[in-house]
Formats: sequence, C-alpha cells, structure tokens
Amino acid sequence: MASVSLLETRQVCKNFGGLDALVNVDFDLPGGQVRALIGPNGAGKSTLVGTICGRIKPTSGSILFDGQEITQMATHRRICLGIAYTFQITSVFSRLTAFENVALGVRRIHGNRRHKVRGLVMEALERVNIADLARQRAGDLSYGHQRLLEIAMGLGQSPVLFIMDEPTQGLSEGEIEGFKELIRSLSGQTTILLIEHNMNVVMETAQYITVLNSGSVLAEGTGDEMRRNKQVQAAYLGRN
Amino acid sequence: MIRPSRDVSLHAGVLAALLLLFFVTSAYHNGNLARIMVLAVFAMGYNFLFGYTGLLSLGHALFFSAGMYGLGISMNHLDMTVLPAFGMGILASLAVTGAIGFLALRTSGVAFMIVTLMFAQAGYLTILLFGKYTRGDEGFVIQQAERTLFGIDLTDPTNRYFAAFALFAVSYLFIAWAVRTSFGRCLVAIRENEARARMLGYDTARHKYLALLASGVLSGASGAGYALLFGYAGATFASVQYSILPLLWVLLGGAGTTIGPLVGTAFAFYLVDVSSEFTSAYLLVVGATIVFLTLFFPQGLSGELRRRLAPWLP
Amino acid sequence: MEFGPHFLLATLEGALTAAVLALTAVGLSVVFGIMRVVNVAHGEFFMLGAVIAWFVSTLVGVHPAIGFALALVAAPVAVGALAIVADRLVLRRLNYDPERTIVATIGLLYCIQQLTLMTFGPDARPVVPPFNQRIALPWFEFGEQGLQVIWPWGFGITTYKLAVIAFAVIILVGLWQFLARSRFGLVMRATQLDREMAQAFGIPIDRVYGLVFGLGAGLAALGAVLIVPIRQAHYLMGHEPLLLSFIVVIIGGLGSIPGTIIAAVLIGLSDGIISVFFSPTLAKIIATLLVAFVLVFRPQGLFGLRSA
Amino acid sequence: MKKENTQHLAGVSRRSALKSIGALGGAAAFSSIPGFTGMVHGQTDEPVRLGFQVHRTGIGAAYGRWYERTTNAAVERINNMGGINGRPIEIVGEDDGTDPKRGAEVVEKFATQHNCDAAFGTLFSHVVIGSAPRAGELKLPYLVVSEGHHVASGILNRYTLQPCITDVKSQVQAMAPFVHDNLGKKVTMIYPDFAFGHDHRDYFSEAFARRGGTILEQIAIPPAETAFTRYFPRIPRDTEILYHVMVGPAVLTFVKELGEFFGGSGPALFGFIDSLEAVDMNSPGLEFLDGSYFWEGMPRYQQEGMLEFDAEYRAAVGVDANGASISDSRDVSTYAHMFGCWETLHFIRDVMTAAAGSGNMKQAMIEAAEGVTDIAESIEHPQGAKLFNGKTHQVFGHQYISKVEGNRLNVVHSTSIEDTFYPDEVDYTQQEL
Repeated sequence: MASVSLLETRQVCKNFGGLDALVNVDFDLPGGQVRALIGPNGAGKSTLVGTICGRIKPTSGSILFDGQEITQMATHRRICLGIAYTFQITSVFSRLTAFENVALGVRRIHGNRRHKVRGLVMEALERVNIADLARQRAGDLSYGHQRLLEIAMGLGQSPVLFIMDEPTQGLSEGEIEGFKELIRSLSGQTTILLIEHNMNVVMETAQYITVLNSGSVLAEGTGDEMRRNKQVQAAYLGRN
Repeated sequence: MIRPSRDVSLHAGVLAALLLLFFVTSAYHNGNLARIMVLAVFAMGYNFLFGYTGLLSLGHALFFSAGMYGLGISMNHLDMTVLPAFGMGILASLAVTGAIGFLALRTSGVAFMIVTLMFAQAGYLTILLFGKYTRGDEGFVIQQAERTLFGIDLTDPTNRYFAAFALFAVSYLFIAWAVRTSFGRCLVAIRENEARARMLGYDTARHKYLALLASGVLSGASGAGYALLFGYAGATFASVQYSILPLLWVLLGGAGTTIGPLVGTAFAFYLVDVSSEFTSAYLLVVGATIVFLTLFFPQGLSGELRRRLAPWLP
Repeated sequence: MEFGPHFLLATLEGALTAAVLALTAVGLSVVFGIMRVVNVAHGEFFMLGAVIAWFVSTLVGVHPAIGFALALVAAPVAVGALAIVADRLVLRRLNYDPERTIVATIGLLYCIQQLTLMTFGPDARPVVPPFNQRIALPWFEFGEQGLQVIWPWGFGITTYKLAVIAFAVIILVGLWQFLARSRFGLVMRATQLDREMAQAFGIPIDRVYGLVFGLGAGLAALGAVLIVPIRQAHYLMGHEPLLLSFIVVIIGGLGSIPGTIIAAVLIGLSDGIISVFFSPTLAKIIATLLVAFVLVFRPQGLFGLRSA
Repeated sequence: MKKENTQHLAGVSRRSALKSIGALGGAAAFSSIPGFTGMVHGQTDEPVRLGFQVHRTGIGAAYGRWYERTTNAAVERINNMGGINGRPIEIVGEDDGTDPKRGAEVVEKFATQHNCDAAFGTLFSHVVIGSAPRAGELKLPYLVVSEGHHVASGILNRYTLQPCITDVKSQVQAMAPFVHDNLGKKVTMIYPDFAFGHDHRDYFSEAFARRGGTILEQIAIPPAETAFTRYFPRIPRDTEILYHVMVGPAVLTFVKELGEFFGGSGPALFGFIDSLEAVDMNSPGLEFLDGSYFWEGMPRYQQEGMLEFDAEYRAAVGVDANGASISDSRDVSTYAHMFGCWETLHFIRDVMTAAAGSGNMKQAMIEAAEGVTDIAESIEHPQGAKLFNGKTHQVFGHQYISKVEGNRLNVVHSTSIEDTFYPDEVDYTQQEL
C-alpha cells in the first residue's frame, strides 16, 4: 500500500545516558496537514523533532520522509529534501542583517540570483510583518522580532515540511494573532508540525493534535477529541 | 542590500592604486610593495579561513612553505622551469592542506588551533629531517638565471613588481568574487552560527573543507611566489612564527574584510621598517602599537573604517 | 647505553620536564579555563621569572642557596604583580574578547622580550643551583654470577633535579588543596562555571580575573625559577614553555586542573621516552603527531567534557 | 644547476710562500691588478656608506652585539686613518632579527633606500642565503662574516664574498688530522640537526675517515632543544672522542649536561667553540671541561708569543686578555668570530681604495676583491694570514686548537692554511657582473 504520509517514524527510541527520552514512537503526518505536537515539559517533543531533522540520532527505529528512509541521513541533506526547522531557543545569525538571515536559506535553493533572492526574502519578511527591519542586524532586533525572523527564515526555504519549535514563545498578543493568520494562510500549501504550549494557538490552527507523554504517544485526534480525552487531561493535570 | 557598484569600484580602485604606486614611488618602496603584495596573498588566504569561516588555524606556515618548497625543490632538484614548478607549489600546498584538513576539521575551536599547530610543527621538523634536499634551516637559493617566465626576467624590479601584482590581483579578485557567492556567504553563516547554517541545509563540513583548501592554496601560492620572486626557500618560513604572522596581519588589518589583509600586511611591514630605522628597540614600538591598536581599533584598521565610515565595505 | 638504563634515564629526564611543565601549564590552564583568553605572553612571564631569578641571585651575592631561596619568592610575586597590571591596563579594557586578547598579548610579548633584551642582554646566563650532587644510579643485570649490580656509564641524576620534581609536586598538591578548599578557589570555580551568575551573586569579577591572571603568571615564573639553575636564563626562552603548556592545557581538557597535570606528565614523559626509540628529530616528529592525533580523535582533550 | 669545479687552487705553494711578506700591508696585494693603480680622481667628501646587517634581536643577538662593537672599533680606526680614499665610513646598521625574510628586506633597503656602497657583517647562514639573492640582483657587494660553506659551495652569486673568515668545511676538515693523531681513532659526533650541523657531520666524517679513523655514531639534536641528557645514552661505550658542536641559547645547558652525564668518567672531548661562544669559562658546571679541546677561530685568551697584533686589536675593541669586555669581566665576547667584522672592514677599505676612480665602484670592488690573493697578518688582519680564492670568493686561513687548562683556553696547535684547502666548487668570475 502506498503511503499517504509525508512523515513517518517507526518505533523510534532515544536513550540519553540511561534516561529514556523516546520510547517506540510511531508518528504519522499526512501531507498538507497542520499538526500540533503537545505534551507536558520533558515529554520528548523537542527530542522527537530533533530526530526528525537530524540534530539527534535515534537509538533505534526508523524515520521516513516522503517514503524515503532518512534515519541515517545527514542533517543538511534532510533540510534539502524540504524540511525547515525553527529553533526553540532563538538561533539567528545575530551579526548579519535580517535580510541576510533569510537570504541564506533562499540562496541554498535558488542560487545567487540577485533579483529572485531579493523578491523571495522580502516576501518572507513581509509575511511575518518585519519587512521594514530587513536592513537591521538580527542581534539588534527585539526578542519577538527575532522569533518572527526565525519563522521567515523557514518560510524563505518554501519547505515541504515546516517544523516550528514553540514559535509563539515571547510574542506579543498582536504578534500571536498575526502568527495564527500566517499558519492559516500556509495550510494547504505546506505541511506544518508545531510544538506549542499556547493551547489557544493550538486549538485555532492545528487540524490534528498528537499528545506526547514520557517519551511515547499518549493520544492523537482533533482538538475537540483531545479536550475530552481523560488520559490527556490526567497527563496535564497530573503535572499541574 | 549592498549596491554592487561600490564594491566593484573599491576593488578596481585598490588594484589601480597598486599599479599607480609603482610609477610614483621610489625603487625602495617598489621593492617593499612587491613583497607586501606577495605576502598579502598569504594573509588573504588566512583571512578566507579565519575572517570569513571563523576557523583559527595556527598551522598556515606549513601551507605557505609547502608552496615554497614545492616550487623550490621542483626547480632545484627536478630541473623544472618556472611555470610547472609554480604548479608543483600549488599542488604541494593542495595536497598538504587536503590531508591535514581532512583530519584537523574533525575538531574546532581551540582543539583546531592545536591540531593545526602540531601538524605544522611536524612539517617543520620534517623539512629539517630531509635536510639533504631542503638544506634545513639554512635553506637554498633559486638561481637568478632560472627565474624567468616566458623569457621575462622575474628578478628585474619592474617585472618582479608586476608579477607580484598579477599574483595579488588574481587572488584578490578571487576572494572578492568568492565572498559574494552563496558559497562565500555560507562561510560567513558558518562563522556566525554553524549549527544554524547546517539547519538551513548547508553541508557545513564540505564548506569548511573547501574553504580550508582555498586558504591553503592561496597560502601556498604566496609561498611559491615568494620563493620565485625573492629567490630563497628556507625552513624559517615553516616555523610557528610564520603561522602567527598572517593571523596578526589579518587582525590588524581587519578580519573578514577583503582589503584587511593587504592593509594589515602593509601596516605591519612599514611599522617594523620605519621604527627599526629610528631605534634598535623597534620591537617595543611594534609591541606597543599592537596593544594600542587592539585597545582603540578593535576590529582592525579596515574593520574600523567599515564601522565608522563605510558600512558597505566588503 | 643498554636499553634498561637508557629507558629509565629518559623517564627521569621526562619527569623533570613534566614537573616544570605542570607548573607552567597549570598557570595557563587557570587563565584559559576561567578567563577564556589565550595568553600568548605566558611564555614571557616564564622567561621573566628566570631573568628575575638571575638578577636576584647575582645581586644578593651571598651564598647561592640564599639568593636562590629569595628568587623563589621574589620572582613569582614580581611577575604576578606585573601580570595584574597588564590585566588592568589591557585585558580588562578589551573585555577579554578572545581574538583581541590574542593580538594584545602578542604585543605584550614583543614589549617584554625587547625590554628584557635591553636590560638583561642577549646572553644565556646561569644561576648557581643551591645544591647539586651527581648521584650515579645502579642497574641490575643477570650475568654469569647471577644477579649483579652494575653502574652504567652516564647513568645518573643530580640531587637538584630530584628536588625540582619533589618541589613541583608539593606546590601542585598545595595549589590543588587551595583551589579545592579556600574561598578564593570557590569563587574561581563559580566564575568559571557561569560568569554572569557569579556576578549576580556579588563576586567582583574584575578583581577575580586580575588575581587569576596574576596567579597564572606567578606559577609560570615559579616553574622558571626552578628550572633556571639547570637551563639558564635567556630572553627567548619563553617560546617553548608557551607552546608546550598550550598543548598540555588542551590535551588535558580546558579548565581541568587535574587533567592539565596528568597531560603535563604524559607529554613530559612521552617526550623523554619516545626519544629512546627513534632518532632525535624523528622522535620529536612522532611526539608532535601523537598530540595532533589525540586531539583529532578526542577534540575535547583527554579529561574534558564533550560539550566543552 | 651548480657546476662542479674540481680544479685545485692554482699556485697554492707560491702564494703561501708570500705569507712571510706580512709587512707589506693590505693594499700591496692589489698593485698587480691592471687598471686599478694610482687612480684617485673622482674623489668626494661624501661618506662611504656601508650597510651593516646586525643580528640585534633573535637567536643571533649575542653575536650581533659583539659584531657591532668590533665594527665600531674598526670604523673608528679606519676613519682616524683618513677613511676610504679620503671619505669617512658611515655605518648604516639595521637589525635583521636573525631572520632570512627581514634580512633580505634590510639588504634591499641598503641598496635602494640608503644607497650603500656595500653591505657586510651577516653571521647566521640562513640570513646570508636568504639575503644574498637580493644583493646579487641589486648588484650590491655583500661581504659576509658567517663561517658558512654557502659562498664557496657556489649557490650564491658574484656579489657575495666571504673574505675574512674561513668556512665550516675548511675548518672542520683541518681538525681531522689533529683529532686522529692526538686524541683518538673512534669518534662520536653530536651536532644540531640543521645545515650547519650537517656540514660538520659530512665534512668531518669524510676527512676523519680519509685519515683512517672511525665514526661510531652521529647524533643530531633537534633545533631549539633545551634538554639534552636523554640523547647522551646514544653515545657508544667505546667512543674515544666525543666531537661536539652546538649553537643557540641552550649551548651552556648542553655542555653542562654533558659534564653531569659523564660525571668525570667519559671519553675525551673535542668541541667547536661555538658550543661555548660568549659563555664564561668560569660558569658553574663547566669544571669538567678541564683537559678537553676546542677549535677556535681566533684564540679567546691572549697567548704567549703568538698573534703579534692581537693585543692592539683587543685594546681597540675593548676586550681584555681573557676575551671579556674591559668594563665587565663576565661579559664574554664572541671572540672566535667577531674578528671577521674588523678584518672585513679593512678588506673593504683596501678593495675600495684599489677600485678608486672607476666608473662603477660596486663592480670594480668585486673585481678588485677577486684579484686579492694573499692577506698578510697585520693589525688589519689580526687573526692571522689568509689566502683569498677569487674564484670561490672564500678565504682560507689558520685554525687554532686550544686545550682547557685551569678555566682558560690555551692554544696547543695551529693548522697551516694548506690544511684547510679543498677543491674549488665554483668559479664566480664566470658569472656576469
């Protein structure tokens, strides 16, 4: 049977010096979907996306992207397949301009064609509403703007799969609204995997939700299903 | 972004100024400038790795001397003429950089500094070990009569100047071009944040390796050019001191700028040359000036120029 | 010489190198580990220690032992004080920026060398050791009469060399205790772990850095005073200890003092022992490549943590 | 490539017979050169500018300081006697940092910036070899005081000469007969592992084997080494003579550790004074050297009844009878080498005098120098009589072997000039001027 999933993980485990961060995770993400990955702190969300984009090598299990085995593939090659990743901790090139930050990703795909690159970079910056800051050094931007720049860096790569690790952290109310708008506008074009704590954002943007707890998938379903799920409630309430 | 015309006019201006200087300065400064241009190629090679890619090597003397001995030994022991011997110099530096880069780039930061330093020291000692061919520390002369290219006597001051200029111009334009390509910009990204550059889909290991190769070959070209134009190859040029000098020149001139290496090399040369005329304690003057510059010109001479006057400086 | 005594002699000589190297390298290690600066002038502090030892021991002009004992105190103190001044005037103003401190300390290196050349001169000058008795060492061999004691030609060591090894061990143990138990040691470790946090807890970072820089330089000077009766004072003698301690600090693992000491012992001994098996220059090449390969396959050093 | 020229010095015996005509003085030797006699027109009061490449810093600094003192003394003497063709000498001294790169730059500066008439005074071989190509290209007479075999080996050029100090090849081979006949037949050599040391290794081994001796072991010490004891066990037990030569700041350590190693029971020692140049023989730890032998280029301690101009030379330079500074008896000179500067300056005066009035002074100087043969012992050449080979641009002279007795070096043998000859390896006069 041909897979309809864009991304699949099969029995992925990760062990950090005796500590199980991921236990037999099976995770499927169909193309075109906006998926949220939620769970309490330490549930293994960042570890899971780390194994997907290659920052972390899984102890066992396999990962398939677009039907292709990528478990042992080098990070940069996965990115070249169309995966974009924004860091949980802001990781921009602080001494380069905002423009150059985005342009780096654009040029990797489109080469050094000046006009084409300029157009795509400005478009990405405009989508997160910071086009007017293009000439500023990224390090001089406010924290919220740096988070938006991170997103623009991902957008600039026109990814097939866009993984965002806590994108709204540190954003103002207005910026969060803009972010939700952005996700809605992307849905359908890009598959999005969102790690998010802000339930409001999750509920309004995600079509489907995966809940991770103690390194394994606890439940999956729509927002409403999750809201009603007793296990999910327990996992969250148990911690709180 | 940056308007290209300013870049191009800067590069053209630098090269034109160097051409013009030949006609307006004395024979003495002509000689110095020829030397500075050859050594600036070494500094530019160093800057490509350090200033643009962010890798601080303490082993570039080995790449310089690989070029120097590649040419020198080819001419003196294999009876080659200038052009193929220069090619041998390039090949030798490429081979040495390729092998060392393969190992050294497994490390980064201070470990990279020490690994390159150790390989260079081993290279220096190897030159002494094969004293039969290299004449060790004493070195050897490349005879004046053999230093001709297409019938042009490279030991003539004018020809020497223009040969040095040609070597400089080719290297300078290569650097000016390379840092504008997406490859060059990726090097800057690696310098700033390697993990992020990888996460943008760049094969940073390959980029660093290629940057090191280019850096090593430019250093080797400078070494071969030095041996060719000044007629001497010796182990002194493989010693630690000659690994620290390009670092110093680049930092004085401004790391990560295209004209920084030239500015730094020229500045360091004239600092020694002028101060040693007035005092036998010229090292004190040199040392104090270096301390002063780091205190008040933190980004080097052209880095400071960029910060204060010309932010567009490439 | 037969293999056995040759090997033992090379080991003893290696131990002497290791002892002095450990002192000098620990000096660099605290500076490197805590302030995160590469002090290129560290070798010049070593050289100044030797030069001051020469001045003190010749100017005092009484019994060599008294002059030497005086130098043992005066040289590290004077060099440490000079380093504190250098820290205040230069490094602090650079905000300990890694690249700029490299250049600035290269500048310091030139200044110190030239000033020494102008005052002390270009000659290598000897300092009389406080005591120096050659001890011939015995070797055991199975001969025709069974186990025999023989006295191989050239197989010996001097009392002074043994004393240097012992003294270095005492100083290092003392230093270790000091850093582990004293308040200053605690403050140093706190600063090393997290500069901002330490500052937030009211640790005067500037003063700690100044003292650390002084301590590092003083240790280098102490190593030099110990070695100068064996190897003379010379204005260019700082080059080798700089390179070696730099290597030792990295091999040992950044900021790890026990690692630095073990690395000093390994490098000192291997330098001596490898020389038994190969022709001298080839031995140097092999020892050098060994260091390179250790780091290629273990970039964090032998005792460093991976994340460093 | 370098051409092997195996032709022997022509007329050696006749020339060495001229040695006794010492009283003639320097200029006499040139009178036979056609075209250079009595031409004194074109004289000016402009000083003669001589570029002096000094090792003020770097590993050569100990030598450089004394080369400078000797030079100043010689210039004072020459200027007091009327200078060169009535023009005073002006020394343009500049530090080369004992570095071949800076050395070449300094030579260039002498030629193009300071308009020097000649450059001189370089000691370290790598600086000479690095600088000489530039001197040749700029056609600046370059008179080195180096001991290296570089000039005579033919790798340099027509403008480079070594007119007043003998080269290592001739020194070393002249030692072999004495060592073999008086000290022992089985030699172990210890030398620095670079070109200077290799010259010792090659030329001594060859000459010693020719004499019938055996070289047991050759121990090359890596450069910049500071500890030596670990290499000494390589010295074979049956060594009769240990031949040692070391240069650089660690020489004293080397000699002291040698003493500690043997503890008074080792083989006889024969060394080159380079191992102890500028080192006080009374330094602690050198007691064991008593009874050992050294080559000396010029005897450091004033000798009874020989070298008649030595005392006057010492007084002029400011050196006492023990080879130390008059003002500080612990400040020992580089006595075995520095005479070369004194003699070279007088040589320059003589060849420039002989070349006076010619259109191109620099070329004429070289031609005049190539015509020189005998150099008589005189106050201008206090080290002794010499024979200059105009083809190889190298001088040949007497060598001294001294024995350490009661903390001083007493000359026990001096070689003849002929002992130092070897076949020519180059004829620089064939090169264009």
